Amino acid sequence: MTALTIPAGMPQYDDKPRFDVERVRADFPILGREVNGHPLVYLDSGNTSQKPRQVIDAVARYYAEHNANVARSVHTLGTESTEAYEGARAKVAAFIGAPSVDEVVFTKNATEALNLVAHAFGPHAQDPRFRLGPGDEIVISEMEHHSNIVPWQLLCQRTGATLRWFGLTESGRLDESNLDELVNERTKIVSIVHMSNVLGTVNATARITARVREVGALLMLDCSQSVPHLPMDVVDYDVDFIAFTGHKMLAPTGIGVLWGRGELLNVMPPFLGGGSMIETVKMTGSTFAPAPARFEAGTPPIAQAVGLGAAIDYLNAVGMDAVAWHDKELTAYALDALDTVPGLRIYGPRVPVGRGATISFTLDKIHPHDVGQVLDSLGVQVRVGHHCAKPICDRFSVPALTRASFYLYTTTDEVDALVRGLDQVRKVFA
Amino acid sequence: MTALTIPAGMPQYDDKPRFDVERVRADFPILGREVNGHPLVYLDSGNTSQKPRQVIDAVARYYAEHNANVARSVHTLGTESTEAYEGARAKVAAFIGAPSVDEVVFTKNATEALNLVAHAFGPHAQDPRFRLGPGDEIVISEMEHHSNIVPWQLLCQRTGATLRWFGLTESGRLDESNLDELVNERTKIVSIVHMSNVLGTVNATARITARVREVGALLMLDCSQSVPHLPMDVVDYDVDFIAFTGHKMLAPTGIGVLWGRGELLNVMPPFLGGGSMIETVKMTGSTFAPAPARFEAGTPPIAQAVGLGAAIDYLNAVGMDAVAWHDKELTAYALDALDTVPGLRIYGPRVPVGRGATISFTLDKIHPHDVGQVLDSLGVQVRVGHHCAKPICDRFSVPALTRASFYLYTTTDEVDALVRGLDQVRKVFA
Amino acid sequence: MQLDQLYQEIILDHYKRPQGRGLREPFAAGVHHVNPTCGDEITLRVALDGETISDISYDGQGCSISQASASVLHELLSGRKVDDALAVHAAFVELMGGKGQVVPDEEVLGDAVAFAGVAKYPARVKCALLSWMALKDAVAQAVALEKEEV
Amino acid sequence: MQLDQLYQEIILDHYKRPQGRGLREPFAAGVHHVNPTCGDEITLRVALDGETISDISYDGQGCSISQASASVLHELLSGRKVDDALAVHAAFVELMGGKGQVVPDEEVLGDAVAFAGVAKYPARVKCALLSWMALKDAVAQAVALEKEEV
Ligand SMILES: Cc1ncc(COP(=O)(O)O)c(C=O)c1O
Ligand SMILES: Cc1ncc(COP(=O)(O)O)c(C=O)c1O
Repeated sequence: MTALTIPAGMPQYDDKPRFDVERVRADFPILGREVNGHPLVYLDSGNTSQKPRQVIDAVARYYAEHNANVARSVHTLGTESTEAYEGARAKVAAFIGAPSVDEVVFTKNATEALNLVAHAFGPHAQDPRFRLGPGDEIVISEMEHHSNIVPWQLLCQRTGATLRWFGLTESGRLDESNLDELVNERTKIVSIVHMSNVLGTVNATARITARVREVGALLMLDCSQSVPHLPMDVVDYDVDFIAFTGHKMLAPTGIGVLWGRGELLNVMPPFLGGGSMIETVKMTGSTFAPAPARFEAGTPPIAQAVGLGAAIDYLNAVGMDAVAWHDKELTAYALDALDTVPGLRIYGPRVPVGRGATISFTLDKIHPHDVGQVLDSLGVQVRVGHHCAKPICDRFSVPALTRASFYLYTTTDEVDALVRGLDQVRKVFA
Repeated sequence: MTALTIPAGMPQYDDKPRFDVERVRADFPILGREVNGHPLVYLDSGNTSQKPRQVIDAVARYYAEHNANVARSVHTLGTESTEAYEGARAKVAAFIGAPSVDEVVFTKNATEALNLVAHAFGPHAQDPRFRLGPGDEIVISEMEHHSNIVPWQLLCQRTGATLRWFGLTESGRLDESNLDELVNERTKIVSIVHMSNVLGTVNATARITARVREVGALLMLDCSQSVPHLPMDVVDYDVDFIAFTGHKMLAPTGIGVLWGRGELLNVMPPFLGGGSMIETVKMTGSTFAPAPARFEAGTPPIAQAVGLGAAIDYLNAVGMDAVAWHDKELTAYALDALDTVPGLRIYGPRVPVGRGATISFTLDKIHPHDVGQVLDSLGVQVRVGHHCAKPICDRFSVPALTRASFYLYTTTDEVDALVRGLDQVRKVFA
Repeated sequence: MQLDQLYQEIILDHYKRPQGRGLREPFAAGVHHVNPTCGDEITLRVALDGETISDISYDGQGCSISQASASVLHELLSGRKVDDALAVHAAFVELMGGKGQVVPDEEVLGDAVAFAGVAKYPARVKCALLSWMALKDAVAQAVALEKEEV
Repeated sequence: MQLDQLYQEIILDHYKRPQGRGLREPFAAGVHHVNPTCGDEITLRVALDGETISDISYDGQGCSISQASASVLHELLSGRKVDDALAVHAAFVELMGGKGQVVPDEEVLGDAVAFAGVAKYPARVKCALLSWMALKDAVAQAVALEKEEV
């Protein structure tokens, strides 16, 4: 397998931040287990990541030592819990370069974060930027996860607005050729994925951002796949909202994040109503707290936020630059390795540039379910199916795909195990 | 302090199911800690409960051994996770006597469950029972938690429907004197709390249910406080929906439950849109899965569901009858004990009948914040403030209340510590 | 688990050489079923001749299990009396729901006994059942239509 | 933590015998602030005389900390130049946000130094700040109104 060659004058491999993968692996208890008599080869991190001991312990310790409800008590446990929860918010804010902690809203997952923003739009919105009705347009793309499609479809149904989308090129990149027509004066918001969970494509957003600013629309990025894998700075990116999800970045299930510019969050109407999001409640009417509290109705995922904080500590200790570089090396290796498998076709960019550590493919005419099943019998865990992104399958006229996705604990040995497994698949279905 | 006397002919104390409180306490690691140099006396279980080792471990074990995303993979970890998650659903269904597991929807908390039902109503609902507009009425009560007020206020704002409510009697019970006028042909849904988180009142629902059925409305119970403390059978209760929340019943934060009659859930429109709640997605429109999947968009709180399952196992092992009886004995003891404190006034039923183990009170003119602060200095953790139920404070013309709330690990010694603490409070503010 | 418990020769055989595939006319009722978790699809038609299912024709896409299962279904139930077919159907559903604990009766199930191993793979049970659920739906519609016409 | 660090004698004193309580006329601007987590409320008015805050009058309900803090505020800032008052205000906010690490300057803060202990109780900081935030709001409004009139 060939190595990636970097032209002279560019930063060379040795300049790149590195970490010891084996030491990282030792932190993940699950990586020691066997599946069907083989060592576990977990290549489904794009679906959900595994959790290091540090995160598992942080959650257990929270319950065993500090557990209480937040923002409601003067007692010591309540104060400790509130500090732990708000401390996690501060860690998230720092991790994505948010100018203010108050711009970080905790949700249950990325999906809720996307729905929350969609629900801010409507015919009666106070702020004109969120006023939406017939004639107005929302722009997404053909490479979105269902969670960044369905909320906008439902919104268009409620309001009569029109949903439009970027198409995809053959190599699985956003087709921006009609950008100026697609994003226009009628556009209220453009919401696109930062890194595709199927194709691996990392979308360059600069041209889109420029056009969005030109027409006065808003820009949201679905960063569910990118924030876990790439350094992120929301100010640098010049976006208005981003959504991401804890379980894909070493953290517990049950927690997601909406980041939004404070000025926007504070003109958005409440979404879920209930405890903690109010200023005052009378039977005859209520007033609401400023963001982020306004959008955190009811008891929040406290222990899960604490776990997310621990996950961010872990990622920071490894270094997000090093994570990104590990991903890139592994992807280069895997693209090369998969190229050697007869009958294998990759969907998405075939060069390790402008893409992340997620590779989807078909193998001959063998159905991905069967591919996945044989791989599983060898301990190799990949995802198969439509990956919650059916329009991509439609776009490329495939019923389903097999996907291998990597993370900081993935090794080249595991990529080799995948390749060997695919040989076995071909034998069974020869 | 006097004991409760049971008239001859009624079941006597000795007939009651019991458990060993000290053995239960040994399962809760946090109960071994100190606060401000005193043993922790946790009297804030109505706010959130503590967690037994069995629940903490079940969550940690899930992450360390089985973690994967659910309902999306053919691989072994995915299958194990799906079985753990769906197994938890089955435990919940059995715990509340649900006729079908498909009637159990996992949410992030009780608040989301209440909002989900509120969002099913609207002017264009396909099923007439959910069609709501000007002239239609929704009935709640003055003893609701904000989470069962604000969603209905927001719904009325969206639709032009009218919000009405039951008043309260002086002793903190529902005033049903105007039931027939309040619940009438215009009523679409009655949503009331089963057990008040402030007054402790357990509402007898039979008359209300009868009237609701007579006028063809729907009935929802907010069981956030009751399901953790009392045996529940949704068929016996003849309700349409109930909501409750994991963290108040020994389970993790980040998980709640909506139970609804299957026939209703399946005519309700989706709420949050995204992965896992769809049947098929095209850019031009989508169709949706049947309940419960329809209402579980995105990656659900998997580990938290597993923790809830472990909590239910724990409660079943102790026995819900025994939990309820423990609550009743403790409440009787505490009502008597608090009666000895000069200047203390209880809000809510003053007899241990038709009420749960939650007692709210004022002490002279001392502000609850100050009461709570002095108690905290002695290790006693109570909640102070409006308890997310401001209308109750308005009803009884108090700015705030102090609340002690008990659970299966609470002892009479802890009630004594509270009473001693209140003496101290009076000394500081004499 | 042993992979060949799942991928019995019979299953691979039906997958590679499906029986009765293709949509045919005439038919009494046709349905389209989807497995939303994996995207497998089937279009299935039944033709009735009095009390007998005279043909089961189908087309679809999916994994070896779902395709082989449709082929076996065609072979096993075409030409059978409706009541008989539904009895076999019930036996197959029981087998699939049995988590590998149900011993299949080869007399009743024929080639479909090969799916016994699938029952141990919860994620694949839906694949095996896709065409069978479609059949049940189609037969119910066809019978109902026939009654209306009488 | 020591309870009497929080409940300094000075605080209990102001709580039991509040200074300047009650709403008075005339006033340049009045505001109503609420602490949503605990329900404490304050209505506060400021009267201006040129550059001077000639009166701070208030009414409200809340705990000893919030009530004593309003009383201290009245005593400390009534009759002060707006700029002076805002400087004291800034020192108090800094003290409260200091988590117990900021050493208060008694010259500047007077009786308000007694609140140093409150800074160690995050849940109570908002109580101490309630009237101070209201004052800042009211002064800003009053000054703005005065400018408009000119
Ligand atoms: C009666 C009642 N309803 C609803 C809730 C809301 O529960 P959660 O905060 O878990 O959504 C609570 C608890 O805070 C409650 O006591
Ligand atoms: C690109 C993308 N967007 C959104 C989501 C939804 O995240 P969640 O399921 O945690 O809400 C995912 C993951 O499933 C994803 O990959």
